[in-house]
Amino acid sequence: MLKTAKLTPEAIRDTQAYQQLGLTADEYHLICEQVLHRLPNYTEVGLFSGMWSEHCSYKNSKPVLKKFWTQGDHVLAGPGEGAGIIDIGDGQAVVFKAESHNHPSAVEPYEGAATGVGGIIRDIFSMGAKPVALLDSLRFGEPTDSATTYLISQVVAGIGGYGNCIGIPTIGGDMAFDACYQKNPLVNAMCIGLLNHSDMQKGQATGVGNQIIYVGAKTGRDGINGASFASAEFNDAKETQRSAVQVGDPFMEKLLMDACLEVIHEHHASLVGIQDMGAAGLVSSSAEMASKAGSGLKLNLDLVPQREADMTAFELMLSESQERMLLCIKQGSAAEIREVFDKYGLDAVVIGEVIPGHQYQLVHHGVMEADVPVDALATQAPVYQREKRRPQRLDQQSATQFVPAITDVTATLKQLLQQPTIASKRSLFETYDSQVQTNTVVRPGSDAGVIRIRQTDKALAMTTDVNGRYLHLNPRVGGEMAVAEAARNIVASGGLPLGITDCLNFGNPEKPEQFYDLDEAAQGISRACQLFNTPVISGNVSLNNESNGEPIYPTPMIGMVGLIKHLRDVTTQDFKQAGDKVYVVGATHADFNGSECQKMLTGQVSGNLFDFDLATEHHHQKLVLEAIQAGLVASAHDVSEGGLITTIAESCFGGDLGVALTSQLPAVQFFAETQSRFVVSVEPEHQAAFEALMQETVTYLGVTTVADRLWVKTADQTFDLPVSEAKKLWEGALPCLLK
Amino acid sequence: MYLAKVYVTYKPSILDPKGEAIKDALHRLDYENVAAVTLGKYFEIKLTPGEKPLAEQVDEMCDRLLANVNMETYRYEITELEA
Amino acid sequence: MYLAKVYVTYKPSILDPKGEAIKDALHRLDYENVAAVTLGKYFEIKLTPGEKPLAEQVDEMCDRLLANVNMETYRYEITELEA
Amino acid sequence: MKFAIPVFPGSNCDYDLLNALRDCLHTPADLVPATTTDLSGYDAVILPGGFSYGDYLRSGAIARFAPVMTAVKEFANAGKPVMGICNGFQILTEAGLLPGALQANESSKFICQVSPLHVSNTQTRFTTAYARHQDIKLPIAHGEGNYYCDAATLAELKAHNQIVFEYVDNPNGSVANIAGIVNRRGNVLGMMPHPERAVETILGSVDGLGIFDSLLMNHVQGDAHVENR
Ligand SMILES: Nc1ncnc2c1ncn2[C@@H]1O[C@H](COP(=O)(O)OP(=O)(O)O)[C@@H](O)[C@H]1O
Ligand SMILES: [Mg+2]
Repeated sequence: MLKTAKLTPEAIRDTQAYQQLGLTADEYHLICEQVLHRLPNYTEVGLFSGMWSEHCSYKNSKPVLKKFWTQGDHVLAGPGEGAGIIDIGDGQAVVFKAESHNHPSAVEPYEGAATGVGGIIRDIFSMGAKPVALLDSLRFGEPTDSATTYLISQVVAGIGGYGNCIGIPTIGGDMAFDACYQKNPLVNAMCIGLLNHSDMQKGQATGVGNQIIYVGAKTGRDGINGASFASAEFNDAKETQRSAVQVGDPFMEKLLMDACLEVIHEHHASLVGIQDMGAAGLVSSSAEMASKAGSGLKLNLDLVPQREADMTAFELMLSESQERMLLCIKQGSAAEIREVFDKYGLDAVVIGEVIPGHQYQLVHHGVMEADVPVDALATQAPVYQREKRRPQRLDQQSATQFVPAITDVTATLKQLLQQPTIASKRSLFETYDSQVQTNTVVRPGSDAGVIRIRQTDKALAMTTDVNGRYLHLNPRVGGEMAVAEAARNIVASGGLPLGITDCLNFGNPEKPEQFYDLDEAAQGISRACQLFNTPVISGNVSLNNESNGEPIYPTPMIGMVGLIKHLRDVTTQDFKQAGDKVYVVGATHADFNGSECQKMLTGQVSGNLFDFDLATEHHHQKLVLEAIQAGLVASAHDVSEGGLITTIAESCFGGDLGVALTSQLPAVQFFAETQSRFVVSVEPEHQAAFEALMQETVTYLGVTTVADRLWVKTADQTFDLPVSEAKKLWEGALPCLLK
Repeated sequence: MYLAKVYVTYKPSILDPKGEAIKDALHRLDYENVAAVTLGKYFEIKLTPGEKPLAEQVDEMCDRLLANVNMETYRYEITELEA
Repeated sequence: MYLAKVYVTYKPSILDPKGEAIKDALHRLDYENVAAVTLGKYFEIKLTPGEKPLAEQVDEMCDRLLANVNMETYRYEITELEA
Repeated sequence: MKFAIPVFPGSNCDYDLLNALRDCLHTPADLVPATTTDLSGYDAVILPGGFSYGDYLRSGAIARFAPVMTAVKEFANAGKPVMGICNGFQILTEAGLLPGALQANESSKFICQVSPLHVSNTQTRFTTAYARHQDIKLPIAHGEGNYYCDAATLAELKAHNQIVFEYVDNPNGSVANIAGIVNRRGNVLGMMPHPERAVETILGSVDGLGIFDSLLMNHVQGDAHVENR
């Protein structure tokens, strides 16, 4: 890196050194001819390579993201800011966003996952919000080889290591296993914060003469040019990518978070803007702050706190050292602000100021190292309308539904409960502190995690969901289903879905087939969001999730937050007492393509995805929420992977209750994954009112019992086994695989 | 029986927050003369000769499991233990 | 400038779960000849001479901070670094 | 009765404890910074759980040297009640106010779950509100909660009835299932479980109230009658 730093502008042009940094020839020429009207020097090329990477500019995904539905009268800030904000009344708002750290986690699973959590937390408190909860959404290969089990244990340890230490409860998430993720795991983290409207912050640098303050950890050579690394695809041969490892320091971040929130709360008048340093570090935070405000900016890099000697301007600007923030403060208030950070033992250094005009200028060792239009960096990256072609895999599928032939459904159920994707994740999520801050009302293990909002009667429900198998079979409908499932989880917990964030984990957008998946999925997500009135308020794109040319399943993780209006509405999935009436909401069909059952029995996921109707889904959700709010529901659990029988079994496990149920359905259909369904239990005294409300959407199945027996008589066979045995299999499967 | 002593440390450019925290603590304890602290891992592995030469084997263990070569370096010494 | 290398390990009577886990992992990687693994901490401390003799100072640091003598033991070596 | 809650850099259960004392026990409590050297004016000190200084070396190893710990030692030596929860327990052992040490969990993983406990000594000023041999459930959340002491120390602990809480199904490998102990004099309690997380029905349990209630009751009645004999 040092050697190339000495390249002259002409040498960069002649040797095409810009390509190593991730700029194409076209992009380079655009910079020379239309932006600068001269040749850029090495530092400037670096700035553009970071800012024009997919990670910062969304150059490949912008046309897709435009399709998202982002409206809604309760949205206070949508995509574009550090995180989205939704009003929840009483002068309060909820702030949330998700971020992927897939590539770093593949290289260094503990630190990759940990710094992913650290990054998303900074996004939340930079908006002025207090982070109150974390969720994590993970995808791994089959946990059958030691490399994968090691990866899993390290990623989980990294997430816990950061969240536990900083003191934010991790209250939910999801985890699934498929071979396509073996070399390219997905590690997505979501953070939720609470905000008083009056504390709302913007990442902006306005007012000529106002000062730019750098706070937090010193800058080192870690993760240099990580943004373009994150945007690159994986290849066994490309060992050089491996320099981008960052180490998380949750202790530092805890101090940084507390100090920043103190400045926001108590020095409001002196603070102009605040932004985290994430991808493309110092350049991206500073250029975005200036560009958003229409300002110019000048930084003196000699003043940047440095961990290592002899760092070049290029390295200082593109380092992705963690636990750093950038503030813009009123002229003359530096001493006041520094005093706050001093108290926490943190560096807080004025490194520059807002200048007239619209140039972005960097001075290092007395030399002007860069002088470029700020908007060229921040907003004028080229946008690519990628070619879209329907993948062959979608046309070569069987149009009929796979129907399993099962002679002993009880045996099949036992096997199903031990599939890694179905089995209990308790042994993993129990390594997360889910209770710190003492607001957690529903811990991991039910449909959604729930935290109460102090001093009110309200609570927030939150979940992450997506089933990549469905999208593999039909990206658009699979996208709709991802939102639908998230909403179903919120509703089952007693919440009204408010909005979503997402991580769009896809393959290489330059391949038309993979771009098709991305574009279709986004349209499906958007349509569902519009219908459910859950705008997309933030998100993140992770492309090039491939290893050796093979993409992952299209996996747009949906993170959803819902509002529970009264604490009494909080509902969990566990049956509560013997004698309650058990119902299934929604009809069940022979829907098996893409199901866990199909994968388990055939070893693959194939065929046309089964039908799905968003309107039916929405109708069922509205009814279930109404029933919960009317106090008619003892437990509610959404039906998803593993079908009706899995949902029933899981509802038994929490309270160690049994069931005696009968159904007209053929037994195999208890494994079908038809959408829009819930399993609900109702106290006998509410039976009549419940049935009157739900009408023909529900089917009565039977009652809960004290017996240790899961007994379900169907049109042909009977499921019959001790609940304790089923629970043992379900709880034991993952610990056994990961031992 | 042989004893392999393995030392795993961060590569020089990698942030070592643990070392920093310990250095700060030492300064607060008035050891002002401490200029730098790094915290690494120290393994003692007892092993019997296998098919491959021991050094080769230990090297391999470090590469595969004990260190993450993306961020750490390692060194080791092997000595024979008296029976 | 001097370099103190400090090794902190569990006392023999103390169970070392991480060492055990690593041993198991090495066995799964087919290093069947590994008989025992312990995991300790390895500090590298750069320091300039202070008022007290360096060895005394390093000993004190270990006693007070770097090791918990209820469950750990330590040893160290001090060498002079070339300028 | 007024409580002091020392806050170390990186502490993260400080507010949980403050909220529990103020909102649920309705008793005055202050967060005091680690630089505090004067604890006069307080009737009890509780070191909160979570982390301190990142706990990158050993849990509690760095916090024990914070200036406030000198004051805590004096406070304890004067016979006034001092309690450490989780990280607070770790700090108390590192500081030598309680015997033994807290090692990494046997699983070498962090564990967050609800743990059934046995109140083995209801004669301390921290536990008189519990019934004799009462079984309670409290949340635990720690990576280094595996209590260790040598055989002689364990014999001492037993001989002087210093084991206050025992795990019913030992989650972390602690010697003699120890979840909490008092010092010989009975005025310093260290425990890994989090009573401050179990003071409201909405959070799942109120079994932690007994500890705070005991402290409040015994403060009113005078502590002498519960000094360990
Ligand atoms: N990675 C994870 N982190 C935290 N909690 C998790 C994780 N994976 C699963 N869980 C928890 O396990 C429970 C079951 O998860 P899941 O099967 O995904 O539920 P659902 O299908 O209803 O969305 C949920 O409470 C969820 O929050
Ligand atoms: Mg669910």
